[in-house]
Amino acid sequence: MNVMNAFSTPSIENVAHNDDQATQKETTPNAYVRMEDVGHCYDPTPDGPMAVQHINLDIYRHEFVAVVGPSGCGKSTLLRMVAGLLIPSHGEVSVFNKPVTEPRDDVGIVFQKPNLLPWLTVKKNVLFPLKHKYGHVSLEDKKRADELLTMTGLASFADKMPDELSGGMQQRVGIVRALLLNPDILLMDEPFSALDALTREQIGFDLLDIWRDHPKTVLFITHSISEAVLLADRILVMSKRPGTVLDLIDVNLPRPRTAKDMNSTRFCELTETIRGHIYEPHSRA
Amino acid sequence: MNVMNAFSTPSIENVAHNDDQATQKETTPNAYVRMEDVGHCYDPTPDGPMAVQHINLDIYRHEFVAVVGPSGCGKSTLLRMVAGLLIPSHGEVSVFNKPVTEPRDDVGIVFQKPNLLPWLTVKKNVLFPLKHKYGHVSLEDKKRADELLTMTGLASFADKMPDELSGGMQQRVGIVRALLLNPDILLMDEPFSALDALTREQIGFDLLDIWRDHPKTVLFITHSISEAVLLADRILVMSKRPGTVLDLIDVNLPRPRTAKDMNSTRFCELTETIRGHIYEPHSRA
Amino acid sequence: TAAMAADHVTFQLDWLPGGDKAPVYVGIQEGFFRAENLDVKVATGRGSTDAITKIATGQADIGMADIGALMAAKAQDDVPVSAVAAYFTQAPHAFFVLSNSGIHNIKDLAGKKVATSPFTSSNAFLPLVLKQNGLSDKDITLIKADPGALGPMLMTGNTQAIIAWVTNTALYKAQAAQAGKTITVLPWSEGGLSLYSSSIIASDRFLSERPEVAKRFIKAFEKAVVYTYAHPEKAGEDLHDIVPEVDPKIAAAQIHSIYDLVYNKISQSDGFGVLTAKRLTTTWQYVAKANDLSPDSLNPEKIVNKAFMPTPN
Amino acid sequence: MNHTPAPKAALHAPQQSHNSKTTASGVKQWFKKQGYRFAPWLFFISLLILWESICRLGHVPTYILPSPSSIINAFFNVSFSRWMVHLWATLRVALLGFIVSILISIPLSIALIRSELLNRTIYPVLVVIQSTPVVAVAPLIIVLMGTGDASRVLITCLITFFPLVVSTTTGMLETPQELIELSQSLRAPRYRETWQIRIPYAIPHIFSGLRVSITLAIIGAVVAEFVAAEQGLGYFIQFSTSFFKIPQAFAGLVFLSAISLLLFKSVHWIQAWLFPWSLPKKK
Amino acid sequence: MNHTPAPKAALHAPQQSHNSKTTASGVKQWFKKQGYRFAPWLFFISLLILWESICRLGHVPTYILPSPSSIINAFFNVSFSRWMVHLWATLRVALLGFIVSILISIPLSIALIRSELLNRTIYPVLVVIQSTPVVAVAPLIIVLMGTGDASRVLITCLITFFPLVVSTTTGMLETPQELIELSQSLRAPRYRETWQIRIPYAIPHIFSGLRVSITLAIIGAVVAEFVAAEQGLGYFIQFSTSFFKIPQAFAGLVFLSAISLLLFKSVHWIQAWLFPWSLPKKK
Ligand SMILES: Nc1ncnc2c1ncn2[C@@H]1O[C@H](COP(=O)(O)OP(=O)(O)OP(=O)(O)O)[C@@H](O)[C@H]1O
Ligand SMILES: Nc1ncnc2c1ncn2[C@@H]1O[C@H](COP(=O)(O)OP(=O)(O)OP(=O)(O)O)[C@@H](O)[C@H]1O
Ligand SMILES: [Mg+2]
Ligand SMILES: [Mg+2]
Repeated sequence: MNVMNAFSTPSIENVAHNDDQATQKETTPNAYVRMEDVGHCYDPTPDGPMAVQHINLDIYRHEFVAVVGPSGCGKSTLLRMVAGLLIPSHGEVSVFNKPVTEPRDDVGIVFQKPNLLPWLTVKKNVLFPLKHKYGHVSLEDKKRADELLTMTGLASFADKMPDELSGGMQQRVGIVRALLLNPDILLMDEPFSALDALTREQIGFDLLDIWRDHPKTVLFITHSISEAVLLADRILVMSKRPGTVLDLIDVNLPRPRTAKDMNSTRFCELTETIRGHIYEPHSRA
Repeated sequence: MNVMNAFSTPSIENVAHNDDQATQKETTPNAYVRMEDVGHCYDPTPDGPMAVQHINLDIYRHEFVAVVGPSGCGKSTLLRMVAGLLIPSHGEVSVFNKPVTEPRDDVGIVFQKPNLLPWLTVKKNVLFPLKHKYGHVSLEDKKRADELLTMTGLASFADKMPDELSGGMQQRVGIVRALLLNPDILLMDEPFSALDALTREQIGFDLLDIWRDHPKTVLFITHSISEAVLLADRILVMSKRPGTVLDLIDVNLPRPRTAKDMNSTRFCELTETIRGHIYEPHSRA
Repeated sequence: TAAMAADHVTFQLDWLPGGDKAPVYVGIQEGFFRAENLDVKVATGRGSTDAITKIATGQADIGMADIGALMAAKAQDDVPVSAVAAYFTQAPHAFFVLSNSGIHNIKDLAGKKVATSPFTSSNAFLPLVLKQNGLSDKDITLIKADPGALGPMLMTGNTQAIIAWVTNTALYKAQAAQAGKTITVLPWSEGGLSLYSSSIIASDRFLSERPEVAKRFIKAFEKAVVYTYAHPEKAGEDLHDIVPEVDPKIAAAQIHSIYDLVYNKISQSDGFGVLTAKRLTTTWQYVAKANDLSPDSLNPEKIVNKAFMPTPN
Repeated sequence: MNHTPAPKAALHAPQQSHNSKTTASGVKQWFKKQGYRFAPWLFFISLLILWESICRLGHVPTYILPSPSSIINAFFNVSFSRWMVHLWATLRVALLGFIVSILISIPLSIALIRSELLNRTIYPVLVVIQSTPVVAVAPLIIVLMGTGDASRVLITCLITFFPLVVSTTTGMLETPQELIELSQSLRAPRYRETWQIRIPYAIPHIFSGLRVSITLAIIGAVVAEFVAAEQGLGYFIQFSTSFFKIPQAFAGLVFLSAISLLLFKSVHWIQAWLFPWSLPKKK
Repeated sequence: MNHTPAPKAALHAPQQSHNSKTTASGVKQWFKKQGYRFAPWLFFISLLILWESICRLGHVPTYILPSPSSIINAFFNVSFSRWMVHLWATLRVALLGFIVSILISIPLSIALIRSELLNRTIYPVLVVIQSTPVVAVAPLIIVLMGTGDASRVLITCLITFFPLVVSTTTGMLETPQELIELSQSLRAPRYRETWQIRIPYAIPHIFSGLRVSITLAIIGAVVAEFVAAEQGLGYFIQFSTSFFKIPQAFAGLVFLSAISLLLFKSVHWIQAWLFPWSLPKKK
């Protein structure tokens, strides 16, 4: 794989100038995904509690943004709003200046639960979005599916049914399914949570390779701070419920990144900063 | 909470003498959960592939054993065999010298998926095992449920339905449900995987407190090496599929443990050892 | 001529095949229809109303049904169906009792339980026949049950009498014999009820569009009726040949038991198949009363198409 | 930290547009809602008008299809109290039969689930009972149970119970393995597994069966009235038909349909009331 | 490292015991399996013996409940070819009606799911159709479709379609929100959402409906034969009953039950063949 390409990922430059999101907002017309004072309340009663609120965030084209925050702070909600699966009750999400008012078809989603179709084999599950969207799958697609399944260590399980897989395997199938779509926007909700350290790291780097070769905008929810730092261009740190933006951190580590980067000082600084946010009193009641 | 009690956990002493499991096997008659050459094959055909095999492990009364291993190596399978939900196709699992041949009722299980009952509120879900087992719940139980829900930060969600909770919240409900049973054997399958770092740490320490105050035998599956080291008396490291015992590590860190222990040399040594196993070539194909 | 294609006629029964429906089958088997160059198909029915409706809607050309039902239908709706000839000139309704029940005539039914099927036309005439015998509805306890259950109810003593048609006399007798009992029939015609019953009816369209065919059919049918009642056993066989499920002996027994409905004083005096204005009027009076219809709502003579009626004596 | 509120101007502009949007879409919503509310009635009325015109313009004879106006006419020719007598007779039998078949079917389904042996022996018998035409066994029923309500309720049950058994067993068998394992890991008594896990899980299936059964209960009551009755809407309809009073028969049908709709709706209301979680969520 | 194989002795001992266990439990298993296989037949035969004894010892008259022996007797009194004629007539109508109602119900259910408006307007009409006694609309059907197979198939459909619609719509509405969101996030055409997600998800529900419908199809064919027919098992039963040949009527019933059982089982086989994943897993 062409390692040098990774530096040309367009997002990196953009991010560098983007220290203060609030003041820069008006001057970043090329924001790809834009959230303006976004908030959501699931309760239909007028004064129901907000799940998330006051989210202002611009994600640039081909940027890799990670989201960390306490459980129940509204990360999945945010992701569903970007996907158009949920229309925010406050504010607006827009993509390329067009407000998101219905489910988008240029997103690939890795849901928090695997959400596999129990009646399809692993391979068919993985090809399902393509079949479902376009009505057919090409030989090419099938080959790529095989490649991705091999990459994630599932090659020998291609013909099994989902309930014959372990939890982590099901999660990997969900990841492959989203990657195969090769979408403009990739939304991943704790995709690696059921994976062991090694698999997690491997698939993380595989994801970076894919992202480099087929640039896309990524919104990546995780509970692993080091994973967020290792993978992302910027990291959105959210406060406890109702979730708001606590910090937006530029990672600024050179790409391509390797496991060795985890020993760099910048890496440790960043993880410490985020850890500090999370363990800070105001982040939890 | 009486911090000094933690040292008197009976398991600690036992474990100390147990450096070499294989040679000691015959001399440990007080093993609580014993696995003898346990293996399982899901495939009913004669030469189907083994999911796990040759597992020999004795868990002592009130010991806290963590299991780590690559995704799909058979950790959940092992746990289900201890619970009696799955009868091993090879070897035998026994508890107090009685072979496990049917589901046991002295176990509390945190499943890998939350498995909540969609028609019950959070509180009722948490009380469900007691109601289901004994036919009624006492006021005392309800009080303890409230306490545990508060501990896990779910107090204000007691009357919500499961589908109104975030993924991590559902997982916490599953944990509370198992803890409330106060079982002799607590089987936890990646209980904290959907939780953020802080919540995870807090609930981990809460679990240790509960374990100290109400000693029980714990089998704890996790993908976090540091979590395994922080919580467990011993750590079972499994190889890739078909899963076998790669190593069985004594933690030997003094209790009660705190977040500060994570900076101790012993802690780093141990995590390095395990990391080594996992990243060793023979652990993965 | 033989070279000419036969005319197709569909004959509509008002119930399932049985001894009382034998003539049309006899006509087919004995060649009476073929002699008139007719190709006759038989369609079964589920009651007079069903038969009238099927003829009215053109599913069949000609058939048999209770003339009372036709009168009721004509009174409420101008169904394009007319009566063309009489078949039963007496009412077939009857009480059936066990011979040892001590009931010898209709008057003896006072205070007894009587079972009837819910939707038989007999029910409409019941008050009239009771009245003629000095009783009222209140003197008997009427139970309504599926026709198939009536026999068993009588045999098991669930009821002391049942209302059924004399066409079924043979069947009930056989059933009673099985239970080691005998049956007495109390026909309503002997109890003072005097009216036309089963008749040949045809769709007006058939009569106006193919009058020649109709004429030939009626002629052949008449011959078949005569043959049927002259040779009940052979008629039973003929019926069995076309409808194998019918037991020829039972059919023959049925034909014997209804002989009186076809050949009686009325058919003798008026001529076979003739519907007279007078008896039509009495029939209509009964029907109107039984169905709670205004006597003026129908001119009973209007329901008959005399052009096709056999010539009176 | 980026937890800055949006600038004031920006805050106002979208809010206004938000408001106006709400009003515009509110009006639309209102119309849509009213549309939904009245659509069935509008549809129903147009159906009636269509029907009437077909009958009038096509000169459809009454004995084939009476026009709505003639049905309404026939309707008022029967006294209110007679209607009530017939209505009550049918409703009573249908409801009793329905309730009895619930009381039979649910325990039966549980037994069928719990014992493979029962399943293999009893299920075929149920299929046989279900497919036996009532008329064929009418004499047996009447001799055994008489001509009163008891026979009619029995007949209604015979017609009603099967969909309930099928959907209850299907639903209970579909219970996810994980929930069953939860119960097994508690070694709870089997009846609690059944009542606290399988049955709640089967609720959507059960109600699907109940919806079918309740309409079959009406049919059952009507069939029962064909077999033995002096009153009831089925009796009334058959009676009217056999005397060629077709509009009157259709007036009876209207009543029958009305009860069916009402009972069908009631099943839904009961589900929404007792088991709101079992209904699919509306967006 | 503890990845040590068990000592040789230990390896043998349990293996032997394992083997002996397998044999002992194997025999038991075999008996159990044979028991399961023959239980229905045993049950069926004991039922027949019980029935025969009740009839003989209780002197139950044939016209109330014929004994199995008299039924068998009656059975052989009808020629084989006649039986085949009646059987085929009923089977043909039942199957045609069943197939037509599948072809109608599935698209109808999809339409009902996809349009709230249709749901609110058409569903009540379906309930009305379902609860209308066939006899009341028999003339209409006969006028429209004649007295041939067409009207019998129509009548069968009218009786069969409702459970299918109810269970298909219920199943499709129960599809988990997550799977629907998956489809929405692909902006796939609605028909694919329906065919690739909702319908497969509803398969267990649909088959529960099919199981009910197939038995109703038999009933429908029989009812249709009551309205107009010259052959068929329903006709045969009615005919036999009207001649008080109760054993013969019961012989017809036996045939009817046999088709019902066969068709009911076939639905199961088809499910097991085409949609094995939709069946609950056996332990
Ligand atoms: N369908 C729903 N109905 C009502 N409330 C909901 C619903 N889904 C989520 N919520 C609430 O919204 C809040 C945010 O949920 P969300 O799933 O976005 O959290 P999250 O950040 O993804 O948490 P986790 O890390 O645990 O998955 C939670 O408090 C939850 O209770
Ligand atoms: N029901 C089943 N049928 C067939 N094979 C199964 C079944 N459940 C698990 N397996 C197989 O057994 C192996 C072990 O599965 P198990 O769930 O125990 O793994 P695990 O260690 O828990 O993995 P993870 O960390 O991903 O949850 C896997 O390879 C899986 O494919
Ligand atoms: Mg989430
Ligand atoms: Mg697992």
